[in-house]
Amino acid sequence: MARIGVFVCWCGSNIAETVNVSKASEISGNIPGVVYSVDYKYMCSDPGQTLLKNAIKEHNLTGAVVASCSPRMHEKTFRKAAKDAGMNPYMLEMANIREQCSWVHDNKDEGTDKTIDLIRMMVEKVKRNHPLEDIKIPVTKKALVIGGGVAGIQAALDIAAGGVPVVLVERESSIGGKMAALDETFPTLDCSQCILTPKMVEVSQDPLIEIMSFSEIEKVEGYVGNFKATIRKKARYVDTDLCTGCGTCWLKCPVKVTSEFEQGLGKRKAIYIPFPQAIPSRPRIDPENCLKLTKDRCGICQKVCPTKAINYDDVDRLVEVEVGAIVVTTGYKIMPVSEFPEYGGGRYKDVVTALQFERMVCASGPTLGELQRPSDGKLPETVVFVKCVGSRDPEHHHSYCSKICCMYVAKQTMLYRHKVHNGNCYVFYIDVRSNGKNYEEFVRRAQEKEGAQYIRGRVSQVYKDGEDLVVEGADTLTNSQVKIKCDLVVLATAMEAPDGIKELAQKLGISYDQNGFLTEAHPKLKPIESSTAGVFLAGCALSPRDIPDSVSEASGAAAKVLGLLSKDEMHKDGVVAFVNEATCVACQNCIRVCPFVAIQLKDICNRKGEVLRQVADVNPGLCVGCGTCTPSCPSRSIELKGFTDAELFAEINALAEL
Amino acid sequence: MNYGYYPGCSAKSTSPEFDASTLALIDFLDLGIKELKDWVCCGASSMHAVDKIIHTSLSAMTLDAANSEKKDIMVQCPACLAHVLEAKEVLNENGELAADVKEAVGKEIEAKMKISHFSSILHDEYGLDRIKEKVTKSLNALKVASYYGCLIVRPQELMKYDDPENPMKMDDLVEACGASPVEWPFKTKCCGAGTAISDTPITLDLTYEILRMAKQNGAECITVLCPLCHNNLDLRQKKIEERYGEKFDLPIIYYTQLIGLAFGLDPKVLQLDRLFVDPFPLLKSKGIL
Amino acid sequence: MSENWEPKIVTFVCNWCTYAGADLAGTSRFKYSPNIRIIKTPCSGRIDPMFIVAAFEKGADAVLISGCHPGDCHYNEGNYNARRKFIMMRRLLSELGIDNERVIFAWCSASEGIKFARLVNEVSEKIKELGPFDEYHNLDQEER
Amino acid sequence: MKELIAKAKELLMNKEVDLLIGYQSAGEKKAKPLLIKNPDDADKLVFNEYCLSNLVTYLNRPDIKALSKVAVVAKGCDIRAIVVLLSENQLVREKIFIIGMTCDHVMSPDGTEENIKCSYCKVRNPHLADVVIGAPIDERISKETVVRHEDIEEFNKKTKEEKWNFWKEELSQCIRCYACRQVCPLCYCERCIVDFNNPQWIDTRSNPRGNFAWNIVRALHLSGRCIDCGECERVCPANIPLMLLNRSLQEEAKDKFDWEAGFDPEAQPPLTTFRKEDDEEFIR
Repeated sequence: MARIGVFVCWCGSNIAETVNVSKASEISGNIPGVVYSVDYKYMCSDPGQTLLKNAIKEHNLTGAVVASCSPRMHEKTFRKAAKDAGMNPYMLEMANIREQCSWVHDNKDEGTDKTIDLIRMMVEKVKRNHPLEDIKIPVTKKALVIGGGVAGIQAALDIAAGGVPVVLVERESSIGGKMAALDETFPTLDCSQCILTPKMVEVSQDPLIEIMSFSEIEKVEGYVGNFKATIRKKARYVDTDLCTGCGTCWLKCPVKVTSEFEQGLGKRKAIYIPFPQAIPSRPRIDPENCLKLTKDRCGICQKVCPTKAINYDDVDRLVEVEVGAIVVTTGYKIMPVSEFPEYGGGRYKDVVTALQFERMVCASGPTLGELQRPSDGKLPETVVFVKCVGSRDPEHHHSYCSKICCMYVAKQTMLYRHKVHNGNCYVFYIDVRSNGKNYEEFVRRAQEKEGAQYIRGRVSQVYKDGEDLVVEGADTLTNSQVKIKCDLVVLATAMEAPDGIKELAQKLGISYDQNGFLTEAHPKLKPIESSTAGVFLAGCALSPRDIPDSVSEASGAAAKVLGLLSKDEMHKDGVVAFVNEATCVACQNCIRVCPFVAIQLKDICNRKGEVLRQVADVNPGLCVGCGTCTPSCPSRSIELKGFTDAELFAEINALAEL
Repeated sequence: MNYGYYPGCSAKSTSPEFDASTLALIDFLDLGIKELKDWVCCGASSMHAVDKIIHTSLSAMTLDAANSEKKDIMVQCPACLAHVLEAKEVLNENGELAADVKEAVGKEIEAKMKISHFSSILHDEYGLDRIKEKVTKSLNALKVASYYGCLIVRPQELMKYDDPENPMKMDDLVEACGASPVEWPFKTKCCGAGTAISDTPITLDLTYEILRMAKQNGAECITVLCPLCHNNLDLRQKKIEERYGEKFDLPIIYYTQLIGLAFGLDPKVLQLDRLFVDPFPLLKSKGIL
Repeated sequence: MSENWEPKIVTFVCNWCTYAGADLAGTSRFKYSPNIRIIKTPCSGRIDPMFIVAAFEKGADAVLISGCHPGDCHYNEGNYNARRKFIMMRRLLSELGIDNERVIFAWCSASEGIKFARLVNEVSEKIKELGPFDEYHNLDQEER
Repeated sequence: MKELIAKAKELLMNKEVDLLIGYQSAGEKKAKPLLIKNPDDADKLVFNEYCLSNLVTYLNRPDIKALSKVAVVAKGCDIRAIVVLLSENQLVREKIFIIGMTCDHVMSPDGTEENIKCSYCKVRNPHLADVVIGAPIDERISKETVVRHEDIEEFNKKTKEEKWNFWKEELSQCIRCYACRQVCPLCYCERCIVDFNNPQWIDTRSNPRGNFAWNIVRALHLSGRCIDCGECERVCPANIPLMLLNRSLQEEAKDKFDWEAGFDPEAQPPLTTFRKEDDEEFIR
């Protein structure tokens, strides 16, 4: 038999003014199943809570209804008090007689009647409530970071700093990402490699971080706290354990090919490290260009290798790692100039991307920092920068703003003018967006002190007139057409989601937007969480952003990971779905509607292991308790604990007695 | 192929050679395309700016002319093409303007017919391979700059002609006839036809640039598909040469004339003699004539 | 109909948006008609169309159902799933001759306290106009 | 018919199937189901315009599900039920052998005229079958045609009071025999919601209130799934026009979700998915 206590709160005069609390308490006492009822000035106060606790013990209550403020305010408070008194916390419900009664009604009789109804509804619900237990999920105290750019590096370092081991997976042969290719960074003009490479070294030396470079995610199974990731370690043809990174092999390799890291402006060998500060500083063989692997000739690298680290028979290997949380920091790619034939992209060598320009001015770049235009090596006397190329252009390319171009173009004008003091540099822009710390000042400096000439308008065409490139565009401030002869055109092409991101997202069960950028669980309040519990996001994988934003998000994601993995078991609310296996017919409706992929089919087998039939099976670790599954079930074989049909019907039924 | 030919007013006034060479190709290729009986002037270049209803009604009447012969419409002049396409869109969207137009024309007009430029018909429907087969007199690597003008590719949503930044249809056609198309950046630059009367120097500036760029990129002649472009480049070439002190001597030849030559048609029939910049010395020097 | 008859309106809301919106109406002291009773569910996706039938059976004169606006769902898509169920239920009720004005669907966010209060008042006024849902309630008396 | 019998014999003889479900004659202008295991019984098989019943219903029976392979004689309209059952994980495709019958029309249950459902049939030629028997038949309408039902249009001219009174009268006849549920090829739950008693959703007595609730839940559970076989209405001893509700919801599914059940086993059933741009004009 239910033994329920009802506790009516005055909330000072907040409730008592519009509700006759003593009458409400008295009448509630007559509801079948209620063995104790009382009204009290402040139920949430210490004495109020003590009153609740004592009543639970003295009257041996099986359930309780606190009629007071919104459960959003104090449900936790009262459930904790009930738990302290030895009652299952889920056996306590609140009737919201303040926000949804006394504060919105004037008439005391009506308020009192409604209060009694609300109490009656909750009493009927509590009668049908079941004690629930929190869900406990064991966690693997290890994290996986996917993507070894600056965001991934930061996330790995921060997680490791919290004492949790990290596997950092990078698909290129070195970590470092795009930032490693930059010359100097805005708004301070400090050298990118000077600030990034120490972090890369730190990662490589941290005993808690395992770098898996030249590796990709093959498969991810499991759920929050308990993921199992299969990682494909692509054939490198170099044993990274034996190799010391001495460099003899790539010095002797006779094959020269275009360097991806140098954005096509420089050369590398067929056995190579992408850049001198690469981490790990172990080369890989490019099997498409290696003479040994393509034509079974040469073999020089193997001959010269002092540690016998070259293995031409290397193959891809799959390794499995078990982790409790995943951080995705897969970054971006930039649109190639060939997407813009109207700007001569792909046709004229001297139309380059901003990333190519970085390499052209970088002291470690292919020209060792000597600015030469690609076609003939001439020093460009006039340079035109074009912003919003592919960005903010919904008719042709992307509607979004790539966010960082305004700043790096300002930076590049300065880098240019520092190299060519009398050079002319023009910038075509739509707006200048410089909303970061010291950003506006930086742009002003480029415009006012460093001689960049900003023209507000779009470029219509870039063409070659004799030896010159001609940029035609509009100056919308003077309402005129402009035509600029120049030597070099730099296109600030849009940032795009990188190749393979959709496949990765599908493996992880996370969503991506129409542009291929990963989607956050909530744009404001969960900006670095994915829709899948335990998978966090940071950096440009989400959308274009700059280095400080990427780094802070990475630290944020690391904090989330550390929070998640701080205990041996995760605890979550007991409000989860459960299946009546006796009546489930496995029609899959619940599986199809579940937004969290928390339900799967399960085989019911006999003793011999033969499959008799299938039923739906809820993974309580993934279930978030939304209950969308329940109405989808025709035989009502899946229900939500805490909001069962019986419980909700009891509330509806209570109305019949009104 | 079930087209009726909508020549437009230029073909009947300033550019009879365009008309004549078009008809010659239709005849030679046995396309069975005949001029629509009741086509109406599209009202270019002023009516669209003066009165939307009259402007749309004019083209709607041409659509009606096609309907009464149960034909799709083949157009040569890009302005005509733009305006009949626009009228078709207006009628199909069936908004307020469509109601006004129907009232002005005095009847319901179905706008379900296909509307295509002749170069698209040759390129996409007749096909380059079949054109190649018909070539009897190769254009012998004649360096041709295809100049499309501004109108045929813009606005892209309406015209749906070709890549608006770098159209290739005429290049492909003349290449099929043995010529060497010149890659150059001014294929769709404006020739300034709109200001030719009101502010001629602007037009001359623009046209000069086009001629200069074609020449710089090695063109021996320019081929066009718009009668107004043709006027500006051909008729005014001498004036431009005088004004800028630069000799071009670039024949401006309709693409239909060039293709006709490759098919071995009589230059008289193609009315090559009507061109202001004499093409014969060039054609002879290349062994085409 | 007795003179001081008040309609009974049963309201099913989701926890994250509309329940919070109703709370906001309270903290903002927006007054509304006292004849509604709110039943909280985690998400509008949990609201079964059969709740409507149950409420009518138990004497409700109208049912109000409210969840998060599209795109705002705490669970991302519960309200979208719910919307499809409601579309079907509405058509079915209308085929049966049940006045669709007695079944009201709304989106009401946690910030729309004023919308919630107005909604309740509008529905309450409307149902007062329509009178008690005797047709359904009287089905009880017609046992064979 | 010869072809059907020959195929049936072949299947049973070669033990390709354990059981074959088809039709046999039940007197003049009548046919009834025939379940055979012995090839010799195949001679009893018939197929004609009186073969009304949807034999797919039998495939849900636990004893039949337990067999390793079953052949079923099915018209295009019946196959639509198989498609729904496949998409809802109720059948294993490999365990059924579909003998698809081309079919111009069947007769109305009273045998006097062409069945109304055949006038807008889109699957005269079976769309999912292991073997098709019968000459191909010209489809009268294309798959793209949006079907409109005159009876529903007519019914919707009624005022809501008239509708209410209509259904009150009709549903008061319901004796809760559940023949509609029994015959429906898509009602396969092992425990029907009407038999659920905690809470009791639906009054199990045959009273107007319970009858309303039962018929509402039945129509809802079929919404987006009903394949329009009309069996429920055919077997109803009280002659309640149940298809009026089912067809209304079919139209709604077509209008709002562009959905017709029973054509594509891979498609997501409409009430287990959504589009962000779904209609919400009715939501305040």
